Amino acid sequence: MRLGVPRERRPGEHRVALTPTAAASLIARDVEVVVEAAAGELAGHLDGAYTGVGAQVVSSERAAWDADLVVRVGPPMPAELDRLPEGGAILGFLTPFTSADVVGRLRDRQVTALAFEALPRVSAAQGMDALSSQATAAGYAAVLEAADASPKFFPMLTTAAGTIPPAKVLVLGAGVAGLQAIATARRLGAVVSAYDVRPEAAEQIESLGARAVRLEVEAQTEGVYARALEEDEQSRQHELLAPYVADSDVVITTAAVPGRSAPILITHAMVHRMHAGAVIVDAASESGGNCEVSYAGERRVHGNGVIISGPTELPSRVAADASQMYARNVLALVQRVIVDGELIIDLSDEIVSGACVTHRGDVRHELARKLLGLSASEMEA
Amino acid sequence: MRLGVPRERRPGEHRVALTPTAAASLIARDVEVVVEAAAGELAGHLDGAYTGVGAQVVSSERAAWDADLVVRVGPPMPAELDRLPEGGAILGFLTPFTSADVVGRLRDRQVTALAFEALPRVSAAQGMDALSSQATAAGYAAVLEAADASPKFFPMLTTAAGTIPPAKVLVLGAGVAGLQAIATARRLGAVVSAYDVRPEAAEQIESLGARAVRLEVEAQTEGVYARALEEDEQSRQHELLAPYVADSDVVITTAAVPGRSAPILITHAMVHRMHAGAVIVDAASESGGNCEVSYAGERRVHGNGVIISGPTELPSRVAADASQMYARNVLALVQRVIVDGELIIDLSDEIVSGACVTHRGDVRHELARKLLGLSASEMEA
Amino acid sequence: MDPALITGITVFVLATFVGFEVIAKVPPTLHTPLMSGANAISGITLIGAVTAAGIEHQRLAIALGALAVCAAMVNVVGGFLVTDRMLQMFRTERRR
Amino acid sequence: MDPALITGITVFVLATFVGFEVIAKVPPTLHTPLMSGANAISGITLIGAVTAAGIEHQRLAIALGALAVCAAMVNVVGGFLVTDRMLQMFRTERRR
Amino acid sequence: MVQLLYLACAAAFVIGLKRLSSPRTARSGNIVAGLGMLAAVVITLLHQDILNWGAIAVAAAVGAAVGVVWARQVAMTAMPQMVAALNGFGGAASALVAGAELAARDPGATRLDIQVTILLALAIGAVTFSGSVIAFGKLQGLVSGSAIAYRAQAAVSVLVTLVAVGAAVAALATGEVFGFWVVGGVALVIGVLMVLPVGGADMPVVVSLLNSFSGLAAAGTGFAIENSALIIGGALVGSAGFILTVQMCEAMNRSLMNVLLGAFTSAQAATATAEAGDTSVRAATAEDVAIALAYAERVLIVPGYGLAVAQAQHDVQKLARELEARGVEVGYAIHPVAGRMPGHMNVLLAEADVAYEKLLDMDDANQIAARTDVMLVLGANDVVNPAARDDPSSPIYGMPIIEVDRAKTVVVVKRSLAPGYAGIDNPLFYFDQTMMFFGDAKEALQRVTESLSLV
Amino acid sequence: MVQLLYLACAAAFVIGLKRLSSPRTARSGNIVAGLGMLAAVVITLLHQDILNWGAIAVAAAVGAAVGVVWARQVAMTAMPQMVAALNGFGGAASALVAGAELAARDPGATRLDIQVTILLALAIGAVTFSGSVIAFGKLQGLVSGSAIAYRAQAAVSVLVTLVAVGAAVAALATGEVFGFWVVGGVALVIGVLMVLPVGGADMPVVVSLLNSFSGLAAAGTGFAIENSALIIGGALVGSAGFILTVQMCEAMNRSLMNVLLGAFTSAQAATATAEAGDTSVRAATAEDVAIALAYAERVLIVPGYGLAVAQAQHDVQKLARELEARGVEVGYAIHPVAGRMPGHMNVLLAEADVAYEKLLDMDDANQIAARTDVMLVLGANDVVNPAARDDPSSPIYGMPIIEVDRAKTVVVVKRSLAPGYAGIDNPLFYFDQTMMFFGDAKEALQRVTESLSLV
Ligand SMILES: NC(=O)c1ccc[n+]([C@@H]2O[C@H](COP(=O)([O-])OP(=O)(O)OC[C@H]3O[C@@H](n4cnc5c(N)ncnc54)[C@H](OP(=O)(O)O)[C@@H]3O)[C@@H](O)[C@H]2O)c1
Ligand SMILES: NC(=O)c1ccc[n+]([C@@H]2O[C@H](COP(=O)([O-])OP(=O)(O)OC[C@H]3O[C@@H](n4cnc5c(N)ncnc54)[C@H](OP(=O)(O)O)[C@@H]3O)[C@@H](O)[C@H]2O)c1
Ligand SMILES: NC(=O)c1ccc[n+]([C@@H]2O[C@H](COP(=O)([O-])OP(=O)(O)OC[C@H]3O[C@@H](n4cnc5c(N)ncnc54)[C@H](O)[C@@H]3O)[C@@H](O)[C@H]2O)c1
Ligand SMILES: NC(=O)c1ccc[n+]([C@@H]2O[C@H](COP(=O)([O-])OP(=O)(O)OC[C@H]3O[C@@H](n4cnc5c(N)ncnc54)[C@H](O)[C@@H]3O)[C@@H](O)[C@H]2O)c1
Repeated sequence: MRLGVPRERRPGEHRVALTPTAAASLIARDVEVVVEAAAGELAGHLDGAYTGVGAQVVSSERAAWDADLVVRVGPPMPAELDRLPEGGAILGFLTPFTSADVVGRLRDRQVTALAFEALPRVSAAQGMDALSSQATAAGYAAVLEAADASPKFFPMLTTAAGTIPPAKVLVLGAGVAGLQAIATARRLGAVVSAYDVRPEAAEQIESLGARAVRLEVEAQTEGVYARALEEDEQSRQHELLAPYVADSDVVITTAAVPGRSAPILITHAMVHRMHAGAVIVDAASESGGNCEVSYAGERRVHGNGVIISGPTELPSRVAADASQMYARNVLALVQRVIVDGELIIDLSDEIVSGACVTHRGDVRHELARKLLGLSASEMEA
Repeated sequence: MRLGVPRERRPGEHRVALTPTAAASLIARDVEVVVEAAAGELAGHLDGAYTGVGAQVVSSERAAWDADLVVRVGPPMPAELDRLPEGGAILGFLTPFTSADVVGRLRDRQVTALAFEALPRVSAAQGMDALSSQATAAGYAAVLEAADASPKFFPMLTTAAGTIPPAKVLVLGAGVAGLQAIATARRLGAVVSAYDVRPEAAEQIESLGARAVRLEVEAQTEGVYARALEEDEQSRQHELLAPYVADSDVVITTAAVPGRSAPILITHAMVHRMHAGAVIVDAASESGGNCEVSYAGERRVHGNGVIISGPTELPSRVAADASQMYARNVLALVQRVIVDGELIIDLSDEIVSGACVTHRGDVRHELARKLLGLSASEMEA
Repeated sequence: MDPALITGITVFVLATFVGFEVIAKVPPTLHTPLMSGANAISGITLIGAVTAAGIEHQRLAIALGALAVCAAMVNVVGGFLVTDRMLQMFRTERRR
Repeated sequence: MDPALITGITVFVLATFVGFEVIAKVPPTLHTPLMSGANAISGITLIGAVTAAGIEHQRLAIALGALAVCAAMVNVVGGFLVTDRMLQMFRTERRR
Repeated sequence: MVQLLYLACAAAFVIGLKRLSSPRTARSGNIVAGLGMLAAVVITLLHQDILNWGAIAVAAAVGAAVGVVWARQVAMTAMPQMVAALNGFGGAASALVAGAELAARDPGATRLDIQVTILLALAIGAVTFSGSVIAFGKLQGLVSGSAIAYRAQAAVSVLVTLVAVGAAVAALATGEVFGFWVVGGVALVIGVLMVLPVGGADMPVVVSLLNSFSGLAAAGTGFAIENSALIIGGALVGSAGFILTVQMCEAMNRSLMNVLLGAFTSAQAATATAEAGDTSVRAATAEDVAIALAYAERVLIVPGYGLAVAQAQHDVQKLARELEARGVEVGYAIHPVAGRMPGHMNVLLAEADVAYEKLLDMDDANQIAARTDVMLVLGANDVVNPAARDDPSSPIYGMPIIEVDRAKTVVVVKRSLAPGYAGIDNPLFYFDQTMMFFGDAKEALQRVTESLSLV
Repeated sequence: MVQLLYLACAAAFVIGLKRLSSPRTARSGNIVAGLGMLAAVVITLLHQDILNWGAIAVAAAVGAAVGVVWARQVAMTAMPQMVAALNGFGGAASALVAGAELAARDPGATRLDIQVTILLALAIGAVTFSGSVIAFGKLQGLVSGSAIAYRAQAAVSVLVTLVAVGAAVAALATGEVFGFWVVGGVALVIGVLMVLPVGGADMPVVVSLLNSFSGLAAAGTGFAIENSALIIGGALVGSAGFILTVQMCEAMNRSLMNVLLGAFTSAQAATATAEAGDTSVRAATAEDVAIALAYAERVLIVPGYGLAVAQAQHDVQKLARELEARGVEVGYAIHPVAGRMPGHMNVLLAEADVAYEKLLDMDDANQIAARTDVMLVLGANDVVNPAARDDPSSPIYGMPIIEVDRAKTVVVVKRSLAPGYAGIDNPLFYFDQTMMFFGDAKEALQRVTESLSLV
């Protein structure tokens, strides 16, 4: 079996889907690993490291795509989709719930697409949960971005030149990334409070030593995820959040609802109530942003002196470790679909079946079907 | 008395020498405060804040310079020097030991120049010690720069996708900035070790919970500062430091010797022994750099994958708080030289006398005299 | 009042004080062994039994005394031995 | 041996045990007050003095006894009062 | 002279008891007390003008043989009932001695105070005996272990007690031997009535109380035969046993009254049971945990989400330091998904300044699990659930776990038997080597740390 | 019957002593013991057939008056010598009682054991008396306070003791009254010889030991007049006093032998003094500090560089939490330049999770300084140096400080009297309200926290 690791070409993407260590594990299981030249460079893995463990480093992009299974970090770009062998297989973040184009073309090419976004978040699959591992990196990097953007110290400092009070950091959305952001901001000495719609998040926030903001707006989870709010709920939420936002030196937002664009948590009006030098880091900007005033991929000073940053590719800021975790996730999932050196997609395996968005011309995931306008029932057949 | 606050024009300089709060204190003592428009904007102080406390905001640069005492953050640029009234007074970081040009012209214009660099570091002067307050900001910002540049997490993380070991951070030079860097890196969860030539620094490093690297190269202090090393000492130091540097994920350097260019602590060869993805933040790059491979004001990836950053204007990264502390220092010193609303330079005051580098056409500080090639004895006269 | 009785009461009161004071806060794991050990000590009635069985002439008294000796003996011997068994868990000498 | 002596010894030994056990670990600040209080108690010899001074006929004995009463009284009265003064520092009721 | 020798024996008892109350010295204390006893017996045999050597020898031999064999063979788990039974023998012996005194003399012609003490020894001995028999029966499962309640229980108890008092007064007034025997008989009934209403779990407290009684009975015989060794020994056991009883109640957070009234207060009892959870788990006290930890060679701490919720990071570090100061090797076993976010435990322990070197990965931890004396599971649940390893039908089957159950002892600290994130039951809690210590992790750790100084 | 009343008095002594050994109950303990004493005297007066009411009344009145006046007027600082003197009176009383017994009867015609006890009471009482007098003299400054050593000291002591023993044997053998008086006289000499070699700082230990002796003397008189209240009371004081003496030695890290041999081991003594530093500072123990803190309403902690060096941040937090649990209000006063870098104390305390709200700026701290009971200065020096405020010639004059000296009590924890960063001496250490607790901050804090549970 041949496994390809093409170089990621999306600007700002520094990660690599397979580290030399992970490659070595696969090679030991008789998988032929083909890595495009310079694929790992930005994550600190030079080509020599791959050849060192027995992988084949190829300079041709085509050769890396021409494999039984292609492992990726981000979704294939249009040009790359064409390089994917018909009937082949791909694994990575494939945006199956947001990019109809990608899903449609994967289906059309009869590709077996395993998307990390669709992986069931059950206990046994935690080793493959790339959403979690990359959200961890994103949460950490979001705080570094915020600290860098803020003209204030995060910790309190009592000095001969006066006492600097600690920065007040508010984290909105306390999923994996949000919790990591809370932890990191607390480490730096900030006074952290946080909010999430899921009621059980409050305890988790407090378990990190931060203050949980409890509003009356709550949404019981559907599975592990939050549901989207109704319109009236949302406006009530804005109203209740506004004073907390206005009082903060730094706001970091990480809220998301799978298969939807990110919910708006900070409105224009709320931004205007903030003070000059306050910072908003919208870590959800890639999926539309939690802030109405959001500049994806940029940091700008708003009219009233509020600094707004919408970093994309946050995990790439810790590319080495993010790649290492990602590669471990990839390895765990790949090892599950390789039997005796052959790629076997066992659809009776709850985990594999869940992650498998397209297979033999079928779109299998409900949210992906919704995206393409297909009926839900068809899948059952 | 009229006190002027011109806008800082040096690129990357975001600080302001006087905050509205500090201005208010002076105005209460009958000082007329003139602030150039937009002077405080980048530090989060809009013009309205100054007018609000009774300061005069002027749009003309000239008007801000035309004062009995001009307070500055950085040294005046050549063009600005001309705006300084003959026989006037200026206070700020004036590079008295490194820029012969500035000192010479200040003397020639009979300016009374009070330089924070020359302020005696005695207990009673700690409230005016801007070197300390700004070094504090620099140390903190240097770590943020390092964390941002590093492709690794600083803290240890045990996750389902493997265990990420903590980053190994080495801080070279444990003065005020270095100690703050140690504290900040430790806050972020890194494993920190540090080195300084001053033997008493080891205890101070350990008092922050970091490991002190003790080499046989030590230099007893002259006053509070380190002395420059002899050539043989320096090469021995490089030899002994090399393995520690090679083993680090992040090296932050802050070493300095007053009146000298920064000592070289990391040689070319040492950079080459570091691993891909390792980071060097040379916080001394403004005064020549502690690393032979240093790009002042830039972050670059070296040939072997080592990321080298030579940030300048580090305190400006926390411009709001750095300005607040700086303004407190300015206030403390200004209050010492104002008697009944008049500027009185009392040279019998050890602190004022020490800080006063030029006065009535005299160059008064020994190091500054050395810089201009004047004999030391003349000063005594 | 008989002086022997007064002496007895004095001794009884003092011994009670000692008993109260001698037991400091005891960790629960020791509750059972301590109870067992104390129980064995209460078998001191054995000497009363020996006296009763040994010096009386009356048959019933001797019989009751002998029975008492037997019962007390079970209490004493069994008590100390079983306490010792329970305490073997604390035997290991602590290294330092 | 005289039974009174035996009783005396028994009582003495038991009281000694009580004395040993009753003093747990004492904080140093209490050392002096405790010593002073114990010292006042040792003035119990006062009742010996009263007995000596009160029931004897012999002049010297009475004189010595009266002297003993006087000395013991100083010990007892002074002791308890001064102990109480020392202990006033612990008087404040703790709020909770 | 012989009295002074007895005094020395009594001193041995005091010293023995003192040493018995601390783990370090307990064993030697038992031996000291035993030697004191041996000496007392020898002194008695030598001093008294023994007439009936034969009877004594036979009786003593039989008793000793029974004692030795029984003590050797009894199972460790049957200790409580053995103590109860031994106690019954002690009570019986005192009652019998009193009986022998009665038989030997004409009560009517005896000093009143001797009469009284004989009566007391007889009555208390009898109560001890019958009470112990019932306690033994309950513990052994011969009598229904649960609290036995019946209508008019209170009335019956009061009545019987009145009868006993009446009989005693009559006996003393008349000096009739028969009256004494009646009192003894009624006392037997009282013993039964006293123990029947008490539930099985509270039985050790009752046994301890009866133990205190048997001391009093012995002291009573001491008064009767005017032997100060008996008085001292009996009084010692009486008071020490009482203090111990009170402490046992405190350890269960109950009052002695509450325990004795047992069945009357069944509502309370129900709460207590619920608090302690399912009866088949072993609920430990802070002191039990402290002893398990203090006498271990290696302890691994397994932190979980509950530790974070309780914000007990500083407390666990404090405990670990104290254990290390005692020479225990302490490590932290970090499960990859412990807590609610990746690296949750790292943040937590970093706040408490736990050195990175002390953190063990799951794999490393599992490697030394079998060589670990105590696994201290702090607010973790799913990550130590053996079902993930053993039960293919479990929803978390296949998740790697920290195999704490391979250690000699597992201590689990959590507030209840409630499940964790995965919402499933954890069989670990019911394992033989598992002690559950219920409570908020912060408070629990503080209490364990405090208890360390006692052990 | 009267014996039982005496027994009750003795019980009051036991309870009184027990309560005296814990700060919370000490005062009531003293009262209980006092009431027991009152009762014992009343019982004696009523029970004995008193002949010489007048003598007793006069003697008692004089004694009581002296006691009341003295106890009222003595300065708090003169307590130790007062206790020594009172103790001397107690010893004298016992010796006098023994003397009275001697005078009243013909020793030769008395039972030997009574003779022995009279002799013991006389001798021990005399030793107590003369020893206490010397101790009083030393403490009051009438006799040279330092250890008095002279050549052949050991030889003289041994000799005198032999003389005493010889005289005692002779007296008992002959039954001559005169022999008894000789023993008493020699005992007086022994008391003097025993106390002279002991240094002034160790005097409290000696007084405590003499106190134990006076208990034994009282017990001796009890044997002589066959009074069990005396025996019990005396024995109690004898043993409790001895335990106390041992504890006092432990608190000084000395052995009793070492203290008594005093001057012989002057080398050691010198070390001890050096350890405690300059004699004009008040060196406190962990327990002293614990009491000062536990009974305060408000405590401000002033951290300095030494706290960072000791890395004792977690320990200080632990102490603060325990104090808060006791209802003490605890805050942290942060000086702007404490430590060696700006914000040093912030980093340190953040590591220990001290809430930001508990940190007070220098100005705020100074505002409440006068209303603060205890300032706990931990490894800080320059930042609390009053010279910066008061002494214009000081190199740090003009530096703002935290004015800890305005609080009622200042506790300074550091390893020595060494100066800090500025290299200058700190007059604070010599102030009246300052207690120095010498030691590494981490260890010191741990010991104080442990001691808290005792107070
Ligand atoms: N790490 C991650 O990235 C991540 C993310 C999401 C989900 N998860 C899941 O979270 C779980 C983590 O396992 P875990 O063992 O750490 O936690 P867990 O299985 O959720 O168990 C935590 C236990 O702590 C106890 N607890 C709660 N508060 C407490 C307190 N104050 N004091 C004492 N005990 C307390 C609870 O029992 P009582 O109520 O009886 O006290 C509970 O059973 C796994 O199932 C994992 O899959 C992990
Ligand atoms: N904060 C800043 O930015 C900064 C920067 C540079 C200089 N300074 C100067 O540093 C000083 C700071 O004042 P400070 O009061 O914090 O410190 P300090 O005056 O230097 O005194 C610290 C004291 O801590 C004691 N100590 C050291 N190690 C200890 C340990 N392990 N346990 C207990 N005590 C220990 C030392 O006494 P022993 O040896 O007797 O134990 C020492 O006297 C000021 O003079 C300030 O001007 C401050
Ligand atoms: N099975 C496992 O063991 C496992 C592993 C990792 C994560 N999880 C769970 O997955 C869940 C989601 O984690 P995620 O980080 O991927 O979520 P996510 O990225 O989908 O969303 C981030 C957070 O935004 C919140 N959010 C959504 N709408 C919001 C709104 N309007 N206002 C405020 N907050 C809003 C969500 O509640 C969520 O906490 C969590 O419950 C987490 O515990 C489970
Ligand atoms: N008076 C006061 O209270 C006060 C206030 C602030 C700082 N200080 C003292 O001032 C001193 C210097 O502080 P700074 O930060 O301004 O110093 P700096 O900026 O001049 O130098 C930074 C550090 O570099 C070190 N260094 C120089 N050459 C080196 C070499 N070859 N190798 C390694 N390290 C080298 C120095 O020892 C110093 O610690 C410190 O001792 C500090 O404690 C005193």
